[in-house]
Amino acid sequence: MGLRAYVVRRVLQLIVTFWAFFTILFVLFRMMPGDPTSMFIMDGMTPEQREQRIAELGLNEPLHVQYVEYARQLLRGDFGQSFIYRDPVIDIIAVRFMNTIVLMGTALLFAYLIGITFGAIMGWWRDSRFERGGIIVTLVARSSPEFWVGIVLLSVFVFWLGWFPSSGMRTTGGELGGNFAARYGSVDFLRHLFLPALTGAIAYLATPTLLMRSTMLDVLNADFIEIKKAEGLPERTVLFKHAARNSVLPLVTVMAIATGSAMGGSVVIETVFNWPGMGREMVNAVNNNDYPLAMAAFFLMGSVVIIMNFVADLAYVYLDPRVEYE
Amino acid sequence: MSTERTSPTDRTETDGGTLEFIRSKLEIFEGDRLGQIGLGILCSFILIGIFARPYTIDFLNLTIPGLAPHDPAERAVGGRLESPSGAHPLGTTHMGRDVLSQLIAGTRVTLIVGSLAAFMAVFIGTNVGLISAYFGGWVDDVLMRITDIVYGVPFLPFAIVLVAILGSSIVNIIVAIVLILWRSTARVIRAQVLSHKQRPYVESAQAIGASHTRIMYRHILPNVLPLTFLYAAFAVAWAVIAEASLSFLGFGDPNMLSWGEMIYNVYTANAIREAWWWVFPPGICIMLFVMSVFFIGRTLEKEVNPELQHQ
Amino acid sequence: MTLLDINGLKTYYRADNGWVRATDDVSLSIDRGETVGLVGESGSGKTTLAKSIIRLLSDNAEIVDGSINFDGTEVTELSDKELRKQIRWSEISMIPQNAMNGFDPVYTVGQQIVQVIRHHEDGTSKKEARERARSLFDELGIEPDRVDDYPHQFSGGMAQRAMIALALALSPSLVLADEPTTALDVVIQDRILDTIKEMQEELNSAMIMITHDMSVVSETCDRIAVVYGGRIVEIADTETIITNPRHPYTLGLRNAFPDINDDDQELISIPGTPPELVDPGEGCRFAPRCPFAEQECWEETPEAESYGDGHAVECHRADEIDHLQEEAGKKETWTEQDLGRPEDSQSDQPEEVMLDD
Amino acid sequence: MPDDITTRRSVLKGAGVAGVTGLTVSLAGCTGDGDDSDVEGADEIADEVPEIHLVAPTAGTNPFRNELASIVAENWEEIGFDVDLEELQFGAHVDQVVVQQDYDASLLGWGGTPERIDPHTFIYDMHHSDNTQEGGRNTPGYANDEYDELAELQVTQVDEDERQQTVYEAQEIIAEDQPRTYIANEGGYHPYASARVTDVDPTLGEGLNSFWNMTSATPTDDDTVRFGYPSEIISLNPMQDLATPDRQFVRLIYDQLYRIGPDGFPQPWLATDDPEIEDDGMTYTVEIRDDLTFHDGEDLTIDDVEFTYNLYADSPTYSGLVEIIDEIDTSGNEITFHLEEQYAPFTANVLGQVYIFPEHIWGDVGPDELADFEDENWVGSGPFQFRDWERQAELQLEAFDDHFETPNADNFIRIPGADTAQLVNDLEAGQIDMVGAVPQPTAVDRVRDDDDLDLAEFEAIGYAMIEYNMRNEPLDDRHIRRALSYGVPKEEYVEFIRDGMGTVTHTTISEHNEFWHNPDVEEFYEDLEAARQELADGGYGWDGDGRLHYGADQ
Repeated sequence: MGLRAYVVRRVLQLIVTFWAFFTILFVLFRMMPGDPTSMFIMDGMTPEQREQRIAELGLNEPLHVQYVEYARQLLRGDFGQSFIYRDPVIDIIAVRFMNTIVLMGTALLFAYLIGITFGAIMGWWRDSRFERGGIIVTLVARSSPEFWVGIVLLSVFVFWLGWFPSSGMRTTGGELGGNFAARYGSVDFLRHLFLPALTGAIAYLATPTLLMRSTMLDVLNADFIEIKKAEGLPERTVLFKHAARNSVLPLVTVMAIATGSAMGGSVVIETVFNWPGMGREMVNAVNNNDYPLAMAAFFLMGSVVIIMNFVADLAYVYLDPRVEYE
Repeated sequence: MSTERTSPTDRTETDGGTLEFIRSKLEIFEGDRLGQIGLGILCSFILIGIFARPYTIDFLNLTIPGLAPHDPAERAVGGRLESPSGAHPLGTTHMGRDVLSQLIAGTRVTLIVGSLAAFMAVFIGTNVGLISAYFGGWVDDVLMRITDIVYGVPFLPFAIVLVAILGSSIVNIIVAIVLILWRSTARVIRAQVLSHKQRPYVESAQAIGASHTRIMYRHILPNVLPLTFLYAAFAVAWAVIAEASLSFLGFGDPNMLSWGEMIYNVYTANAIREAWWWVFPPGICIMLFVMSVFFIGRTLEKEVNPELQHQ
Repeated sequence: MTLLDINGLKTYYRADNGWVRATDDVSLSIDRGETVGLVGESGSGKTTLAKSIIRLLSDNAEIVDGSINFDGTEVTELSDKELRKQIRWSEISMIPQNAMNGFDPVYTVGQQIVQVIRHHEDGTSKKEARERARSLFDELGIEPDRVDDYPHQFSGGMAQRAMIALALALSPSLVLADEPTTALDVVIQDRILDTIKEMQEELNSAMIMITHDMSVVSETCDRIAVVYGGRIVEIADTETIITNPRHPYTLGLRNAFPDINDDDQELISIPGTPPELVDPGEGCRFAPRCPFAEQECWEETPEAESYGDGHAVECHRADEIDHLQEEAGKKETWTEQDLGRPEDSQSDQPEEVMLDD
Repeated sequence: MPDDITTRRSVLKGAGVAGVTGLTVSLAGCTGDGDDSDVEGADEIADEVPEIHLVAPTAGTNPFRNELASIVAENWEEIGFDVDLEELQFGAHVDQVVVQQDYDASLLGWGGTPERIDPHTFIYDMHHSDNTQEGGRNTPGYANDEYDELAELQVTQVDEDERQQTVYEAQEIIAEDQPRTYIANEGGYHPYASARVTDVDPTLGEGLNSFWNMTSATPTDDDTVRFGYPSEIISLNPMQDLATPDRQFVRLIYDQLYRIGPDGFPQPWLATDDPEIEDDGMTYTVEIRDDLTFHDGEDLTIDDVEFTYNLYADSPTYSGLVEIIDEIDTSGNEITFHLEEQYAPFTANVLGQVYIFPEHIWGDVGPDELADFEDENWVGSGPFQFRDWERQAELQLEAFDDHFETPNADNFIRIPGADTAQLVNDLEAGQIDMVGAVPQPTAVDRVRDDDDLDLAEFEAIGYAMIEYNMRNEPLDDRHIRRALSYGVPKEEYVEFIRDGMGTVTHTTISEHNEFWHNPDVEEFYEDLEAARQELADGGYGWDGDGRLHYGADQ
């Protein structure tokens, strides 16, 4: 099968996956007890107001009608309107989504950079004290849930040492909005980013490190490593350009999966550090029965993973010349 | 340097006595310090979990005392937020509950969640992988698409929604974990079975007219079983962390205090900074427990396949 | 004109139960342009010997004694950096057994040749290096455009040629060829060997050909060293080794491979396995498998005896050459012997030690 | 002191473990046998009294009430009931209990916003039989004709002393009937940074969330007050459904004719004086100030006021609020409201709740679009004007200098937190200056010990309560409800669980709402003996295991 046919097939699969994912979401959310008016009732919404609001939201329509309507909307790239905020979901969620992506992206980036380097070195110096120590450290990191890491970091760096702010994304009171660079480029932002990103990095460090190490061990057994050494290339070149470069391939697939855990894990990290991200927004939306918002958040998280998987497959083809399109 | 590797063969013939089997399995821990440590920690937790609370055998009118000195839910057995003392070795909570007793009782919840969720997830995952790879074709297509979709579902948000629908009970939490967790086992087992499908022993079994079920479960399964055990170990670790995270977000089973929920309680009581005796023990227990499973997993991994690539 | 002079080389591996003496007191010298074959079974230490020359040893191996003098440079005393810069590839390159595995799969062959040229020759531009790779390909009978192909796109024979191109890219004085043709089928084997010979002569490179295949060395080598149990048990020019060997092991090896001149020859393999090299103790190491072993052989390690014209043999009974040659030709001699020491036959099988070949 | 507290054992936590492991776990000491009681129940017993389905908040939703619920469940089991305790998140809880009415007993709070200092909501809305439909505020389904008459009467009594008398009587009736157990007014502390902010003004029912605090709080170092609250506000559009946190900020930006003062009574705001009320009690005339402008510089005139009241009448969401108004006229700076019938709380509940809109911005908005209308700058006339807002991050307000009551802080920033614990951390780390939520006792102690921080104490008029679903057996029986009320440890709740924050209550009107509170209603303290007596009086009996049964005579 040629590359083109392969890509076409993958795209078709992608579409089916998206459709099924969306359907499951829809069913799941319609099964949730309560409706979006619950949160106003104790604040004085009368029964008449309530019924009127539900009709307004189309929640008294039959389920299949709601399903078709929602599917249509989604095809137009429209996530609908938030039941609670009454704003277009996309307006509410776009900024949250970027905040989450920046946070978790940084965390993953660090996890993978550190993990790949450490894993490669651990594999290279196999059976050394560094490797044995490294494995234990990695396993300890992997055994610590994100919230625990966050709490420990918070206790040490904020409450004990006072080096970092305890929460939020920037010092309050400044100019809001602004372009990407202004939002995410400032020193103030980076100070706020550090601890939550570190928490994520520690939590996601183990997978790339261990996988890198074990594939390194395989690759190092390969003849070409010996040849590269015999060629008189410096150790650094052999380690990073050849051994590590070959070991990194399986990580591409795993990275896509890690994105999934990171998307889910963002809920915890955002809660501990009060990060204005999508994970928390989703939990709020679930609690408020704001289906369009919660579904959009869920859908976006899932989409990132599904697309990352897709990209990983294609990237694999690009990175490993041996792969055949089966 | 070529390392000789025992090539997997049809292991159905190697059925020995169960005891012998276990002993032979335990041998892999020989000379593996980390594995031994892991096994030791895990066994301690299992014992603590089993004897955490008193048992009453009604017809014998006998009560076996539990390890927990107090009822973990009993208020005001000590003062509010007392630091550790002889009476309360790990101090008390903001409601005067005994932290040590909670910790001991929480062990059981961890064990239940870890073992049940892992068992079910690996059971489903192994079957899906086996069926998918063995039959191939549209069966494979459908099952693998489903797996893809599940890979797209982020665990915590999904579990939160599911718990919102079904209510927060330990059973529902396990269901949520299992519904997500089977995916990795399915993929790995599928890959493994695909390679076994080509082996001569499968062909010869087909030649003598063995049924599909027989080939899958009597011939192929025993060969992928070590990998299944490995994934079960990872699944235990994952499930425990998942339960803890869910509890930490406040979606835990209110009637079953787990370690994650203990930390959640410290967190909502806003006592993390003063009550180190309350927040560190459950955190460290989670780490130790998961670590022990990983250590054991590493030992199994060496046994299964030194080249194995896992997540 | 001696290019390489190895003297009393001992390369040992650390193992749980002691030192594995993979190369034990070996001396060997090679002239410029000369081709020397190292012949022996797997685990005899021939590869360790070869790799010791460029110190391409695993972490648990160590050159514990002896000297390796390469063209006036003492290799054992070089720093890692000097070794990489002065010796490896620029002076001594190697051709691995399976060329396909000798290339990094994620780069094109051209990229890998260019990389090594530019690493050793500071002034060479990428373009020049690439041109050189292309012309090397051309000389070796590969379409020059294929420098842009990935290793997996080559056939076995082509990959081996490409490997030769890589090995000769810097016109080294010595090439270590480790079973360069065993992975290939017979027809291609010959062609590759021819190619290697041609190129070698053109560049006037010396070569060490490592193989377990007598027929390969007999075709390509000027001299042959027979390696057993970490020692060179017999060394002589090719003609002598083929026609007039004096060591029983050489005789056995000769039996095990088809003689091109004798179509009716019955192939006889040597029973038993190579010896354990962990602290082997006194006595001839071949004695347990030798049909001619006598009391002396068990008790005393034989010294190398010269039989003129560079022919040296480590055997107590090398003098009884005629008798040995006659007996060795018979199958029964090998099959009907009692393996092991006569009085206390070694009950435990020697542990198989994994060396680097 | 915790040592004074009777120790108890939890049925529930132990039972949960046993349930899953399938092992018989000892529930030592946790039996419900009534052996230690002298109360004799009915001689002959019939069927078991049905299980009581108690719905309570999760620990995350409300840790105090969550804790209370488990004690209540234990107590009830002790007196012979079977209790099925279900813990729910807030939204699901409200939906199941208030909307679906699928519960037997429900532990929930009823908020005490300043509008509710007027007794109308607590007396009429919550207990009149007109409000028992799904989503109605009379969740228990309480229907008592005698009470209904009183609840209707007080609406019409413009004379406050007469009305007070009626409200007193009504409170006595519901105290006897116990459609709810009124547990405690949950006052408490709101922490703030005394080093960074002075002149805080916590008021009844709202603490630091009060309007008066937000205008009086004065930053010491810079010109900004940063206020933390554990959830985000939904909208600043006063025409949307507003939850309490939203209203607390909408009212900073938008003004009303009257505001509920710190004393709980409406005081003139945009109005120059108290309304002139005709003798029939149905005509209210209000004069507005002449120095009013909107944030965009336009004058606020009587036309804007009239426009606003018409807008409310057209609004699908809020027409109910002003439906009592029959007609409006204006003349000069005066506006006159003609009511359809007498409505005593008109000033507090209507004039005090309608936000005045600029006609030049809202004039073209159709009734159905009101709730979705986005005024980018949220132009009102209040003491603060809108500057910028990023949801989940911060809402920025700045002082409106042309207002007749200019606030003390030039900038006011609202920061939504993940939860109260996290906000207290932020307060301690110096990132925020005030927290509008009651922290856990642990944090209260820590704040008290911190030199830079202090606690603002306030009392509440809202209360925590257990509602009984009187549509279901056996809760339709007054004896049962009264017995259950004796099983609620109100003092332990306030003194131990809340560490002294708040006050025990026995009626629907808080003792801090002094004018309307009836101090002489029947009181229900935790008394299991009294509970048994109440059940015995009702004709119930117990079996050998201490389980409550109907009497054979019932």
